[in-house]
Amino acid sequence: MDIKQKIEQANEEAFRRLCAGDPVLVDVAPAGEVLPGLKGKWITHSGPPIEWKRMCGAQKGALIGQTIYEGWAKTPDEATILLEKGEIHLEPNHAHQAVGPMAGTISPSAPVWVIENRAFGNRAFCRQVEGNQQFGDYSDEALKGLRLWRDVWGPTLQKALHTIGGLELKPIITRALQMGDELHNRAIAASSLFANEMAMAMAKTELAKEDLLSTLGYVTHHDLIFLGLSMASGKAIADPARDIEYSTVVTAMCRNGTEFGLNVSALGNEWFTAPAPKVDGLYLPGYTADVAGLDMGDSAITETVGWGAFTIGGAPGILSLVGGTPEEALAYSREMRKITVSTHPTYRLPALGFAGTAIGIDIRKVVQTGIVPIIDTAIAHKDPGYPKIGAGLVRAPLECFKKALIAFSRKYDIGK
Amino acid sequence: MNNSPKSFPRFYPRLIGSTAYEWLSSAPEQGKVLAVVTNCIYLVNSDDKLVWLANKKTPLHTRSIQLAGALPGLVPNDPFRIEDQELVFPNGVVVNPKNAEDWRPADFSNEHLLGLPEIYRKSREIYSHLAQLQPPGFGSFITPILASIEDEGISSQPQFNDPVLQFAWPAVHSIARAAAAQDVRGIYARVNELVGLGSGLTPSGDDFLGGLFFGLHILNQRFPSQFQLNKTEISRFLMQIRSCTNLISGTLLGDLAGGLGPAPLHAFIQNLLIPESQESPFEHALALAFIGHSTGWDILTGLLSGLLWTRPEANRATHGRLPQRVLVETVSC
Amino acid sequence: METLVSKLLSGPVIAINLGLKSFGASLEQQGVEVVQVEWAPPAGGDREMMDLLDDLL
Amino acid sequence: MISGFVIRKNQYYDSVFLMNVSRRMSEVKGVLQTAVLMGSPANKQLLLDIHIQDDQIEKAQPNDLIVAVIAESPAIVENVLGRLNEWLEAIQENAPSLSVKTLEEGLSQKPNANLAVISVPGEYAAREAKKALEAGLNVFLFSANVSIEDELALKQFAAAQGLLVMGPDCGTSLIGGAGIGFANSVRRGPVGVIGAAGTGLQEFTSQVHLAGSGISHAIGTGSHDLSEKINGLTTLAALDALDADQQTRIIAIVSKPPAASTLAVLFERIKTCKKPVVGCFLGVNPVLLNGKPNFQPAETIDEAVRIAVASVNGQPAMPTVGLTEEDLAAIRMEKKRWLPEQKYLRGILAGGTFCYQSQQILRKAGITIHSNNPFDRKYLLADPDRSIENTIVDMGDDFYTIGRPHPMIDGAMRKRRILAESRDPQVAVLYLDFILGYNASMDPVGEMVEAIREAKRNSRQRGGTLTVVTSVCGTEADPQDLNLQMKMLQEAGALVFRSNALASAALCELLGQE
Repeated sequence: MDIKQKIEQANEEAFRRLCAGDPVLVDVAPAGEVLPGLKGKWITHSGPPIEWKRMCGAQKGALIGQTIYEGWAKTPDEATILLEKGEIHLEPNHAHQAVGPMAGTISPSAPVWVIENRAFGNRAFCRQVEGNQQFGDYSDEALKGLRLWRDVWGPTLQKALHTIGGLELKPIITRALQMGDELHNRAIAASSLFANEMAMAMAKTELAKEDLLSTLGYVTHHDLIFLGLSMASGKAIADPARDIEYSTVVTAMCRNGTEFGLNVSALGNEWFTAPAPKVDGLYLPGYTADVAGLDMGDSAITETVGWGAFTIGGAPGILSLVGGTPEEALAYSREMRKITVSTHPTYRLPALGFAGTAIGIDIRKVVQTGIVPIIDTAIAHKDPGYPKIGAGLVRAPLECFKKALIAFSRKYDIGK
Repeated sequence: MNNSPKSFPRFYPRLIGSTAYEWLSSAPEQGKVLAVVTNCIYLVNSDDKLVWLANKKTPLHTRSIQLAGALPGLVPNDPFRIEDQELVFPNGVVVNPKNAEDWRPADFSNEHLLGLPEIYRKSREIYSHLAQLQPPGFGSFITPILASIEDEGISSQPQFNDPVLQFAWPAVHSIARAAAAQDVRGIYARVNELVGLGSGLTPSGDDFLGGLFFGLHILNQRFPSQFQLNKTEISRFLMQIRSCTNLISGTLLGDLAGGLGPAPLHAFIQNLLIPESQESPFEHALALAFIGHSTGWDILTGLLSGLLWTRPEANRATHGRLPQRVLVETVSC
Repeated sequence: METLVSKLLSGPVIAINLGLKSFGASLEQQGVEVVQVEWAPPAGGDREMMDLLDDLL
Repeated sequence: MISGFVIRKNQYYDSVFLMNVSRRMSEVKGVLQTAVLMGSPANKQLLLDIHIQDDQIEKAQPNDLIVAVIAESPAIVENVLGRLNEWLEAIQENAPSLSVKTLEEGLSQKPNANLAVISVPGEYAAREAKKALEAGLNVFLFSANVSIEDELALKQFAAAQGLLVMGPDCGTSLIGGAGIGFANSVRRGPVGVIGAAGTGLQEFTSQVHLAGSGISHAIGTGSHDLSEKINGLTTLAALDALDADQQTRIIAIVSKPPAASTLAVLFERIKTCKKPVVGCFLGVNPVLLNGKPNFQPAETIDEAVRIAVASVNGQPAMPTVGLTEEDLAAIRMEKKRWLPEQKYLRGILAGGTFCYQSQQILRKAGITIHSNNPFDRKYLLADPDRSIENTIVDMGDDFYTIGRPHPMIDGAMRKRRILAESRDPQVAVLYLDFILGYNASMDPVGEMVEAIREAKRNSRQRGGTLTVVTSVCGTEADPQDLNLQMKMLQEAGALVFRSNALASAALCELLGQE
């Protein structure tokens, strides 16, 4: 068998594993109890590894907020000093089977969604999705949501989940994709389907009425609540595709606001990075592109498993958020088929004539065609202390894919 | 490229529909360009006979002359003449069919067919899938039609935002119920209300009726013993509606009623009627659905109404008399 | 013996056109089936990448 | 609630477009309802139902377009209907069609494809051609600047796979009636032809058509195929293919001089051909071509055509069709009007083969020709832009075409040269070729005719006359209108010939001593 055949076979296997993924929400539990390999004072963050000094404003802001939230510091200045001194251990989410939106910070007391991929038995975690602290806002107001999540919403959802013994997400995801979600910037259908399920679960659970009402209000009014679940599902689906010898399939894409990074199956946990790109998008009133930070967050895990901008053609509703026309959206979704191993047999889109979503990004095809994955995403401020300022579309930098291809050829002694 | 009028190229079509072929080979004739739309140029000769030049984005039809590439630059009212089977326009455009193949819908008259109850079941299944795609135009009627035919007692009075749909629904509803009751008079009672109704080049009403009569025509042709259709009544109806809609839409409607339509429609009906087709009828229905703005959907919905005729007797009895509305016998136009 | 050349000659020609659009257009004008490839240098013209891809894809 | 409407008599638009217009109208603030309908009775009833009523609407016909708006104020109605033209006339926005970017994708769209037509920049061309061959496609390789090593590798690979590589540097082929690259629209028929030069093939196929016969296939080989290094790999493959082809009854070869070793290989193969072979190897000493088994030599393309057509018709070749009495009379007239100092020919040609064939014919008549592509290195122009005595320039040469359009596509360069030559009082004859067909200029004569008139005027102002000889290569089925092209030349006072060989014969008459 020549190298090309070996690659094809390995990619088929990666594709099979990606498609077989069967995410089930099994728990909502404090990160300190479930994230593997961490102890003491730690915070994990989005994107490839990065030290405090090189972090972007929003990520710094989020870390400051997370430090105050944990009670390790009282003021932003105190928090900054701790972080600068390296007294808090910083690690990327991806190193601990976790993902987080935008700055993506997770700390020990923060509950995370716990997803189990029933097809392979692996677990993945994601923090709650909100619109303030994860964008770098560390004001007391911004931290309120984190505290409520820790003290009320998280524990309530946990109890309800235990009552029903977990929740299968594949049916929700399949339906939501047909209802116009792309599960990255638009998760409104999935969120309400999820809310339906959880409302019933909570009703079946013995709960203080106050907690029930508060959590019910949270779950039923949070259009993006499912993003945390789709991200954790994405991570749980993508991880089994790691470490397949000869496979050129991408197993993670993420950004920390400074760098864009990706992993490739055959190349294990090695990060291939390039400067994070600027997002092309629409801004909330009062903000412009001049104050925008660069691309940030682990949420590109959704594109890695074929959702997000890869299925934007089926989610025209998203366009009012990120700009563009329905025709362009369809064209994006079709274009992505040119760089993936194949299309998903189950996740199908009515708008594309029930064709499956493109899945299994192949770095060879990306470099060959120059077509890089498209990602739809939110935009954070370039400085710490602000909430979400906009949303838009961004392309992964080609450079990472080239670097990965070179590393691949070295590993297998190709060329020269 | 130089734009001087003397330098227009010749066009060599690849496929020519059988009707268009006859049109080209008939005695020397002349005519004019009737309309130029995105993927199609409609030509009409002195007898008001219609054919069109189309590119590959337009589905095949026995009236189409399919060019492999871009359409020539013609504008409405450009005259043409036919010389030695070549279409010659005064600005130098020449369409030369010398190497073209003749196209007509595939013949499946020798194929073994499903029984009517199976056809009914299969149609319902496909159409309930189709309805989930939130079809535009008369396609919005698929769900209420299916609901009102099978679920007894539900008096369907759905509301539509589009005034055209709101206006059309009572007639469509009544026609569908009449078809399901195998009541041919009931069908005719209200077709006049739909002729020429709706927006666009081929009004939705015409496409709906086209689909309806196409379905009836095919059923009559393939199940002559179980299904009688009075041909003269249909042709009388066609004569009557000629002046109630535009030439293009009226011609297409007439063709459909005679069992000729766009290629995906033929593929769809064929795969629907035969027991084990290689191809899924659903795929062909989708191909049909994407014709024009809502044209494909309108035809599909009309066809559904026609196919309701295959509903087994057992399900039919309870309907009894249909609500008769005032007959719109003739339309003043 | 039936070779790929003789199959071409017995026709019809079905072409993939890489490069000048007018070549594809003139074939279409003659009724030939053509796919127009909007060709751009692979890997953005990056020699090293092109060589790698030749081995890998 | 205010309503308004506009009626367009006898106007058809497609529905998708009308829906778009309707959507845009309804997006205007204050618009409550819109309708874009044909004036059928049912639609008029509908409008009545939504309270849009008017005599004009009642009179509207099913072929008329009615655009109606209901809005909150008269100003809005007026504004929306006022912008209708703009919307109706807007070029329809096409959904971005997803373009195919690689050969592989093209193949996935047409898995039954059998030919790749490649005209990408030379440095990438071999790579694409290799991929195409690996995928089982025959290749037409227009791209030039492919290294001879790459060419050899491609052709050897193709030979092993039973595939054909036409090119690199191949301008013309006709496969089963389909003209590829620069090709003329010719009748199908029994004559197969192989050629290393594009214009040579165009001339041959057009002449066969003109003679009433037709072409089975014309296979271009690219300009280096008969070099020593390539040794005729494509020519041999084409010979095999045409020999096996049912429709082909005679095979012609048109070429500039092959390498001596290659010519020997060719004759070896021709010997075993089941079909007769006629060859026109321009510039090869006829002695080398005589007496070869199964091979009839021809001195000119026209002669090769005559032999081929006669052979398939089962007749002996007709004697050379020369200039007619009429032609000769016209030539005498022209010569009479020259001033004593007018004695030279300037040929400004687009076709490389024509430049070569004219030189051959004129040399045989004892006339020396200078050229940028001369028969004999002795007569090489030091500066291609400066003519010497009798000169024929190949304006399709790299010198002129690197970074600029070929004169077959754009006449601008030739125009300037014609005018420059016309200012030389010693010039008596101007010779121009015009090549029609696919991908050539859509109006080659139209581009040049003003320059021809001005050149003649320049000469007249000096009291002489400039004789303009032209040859037109093409057929009446070409995308350009052949008859009109010839008529424009005649009206400009040019002598018009249907082949380069005939025009060259006229040049001999014009320049020869009485």
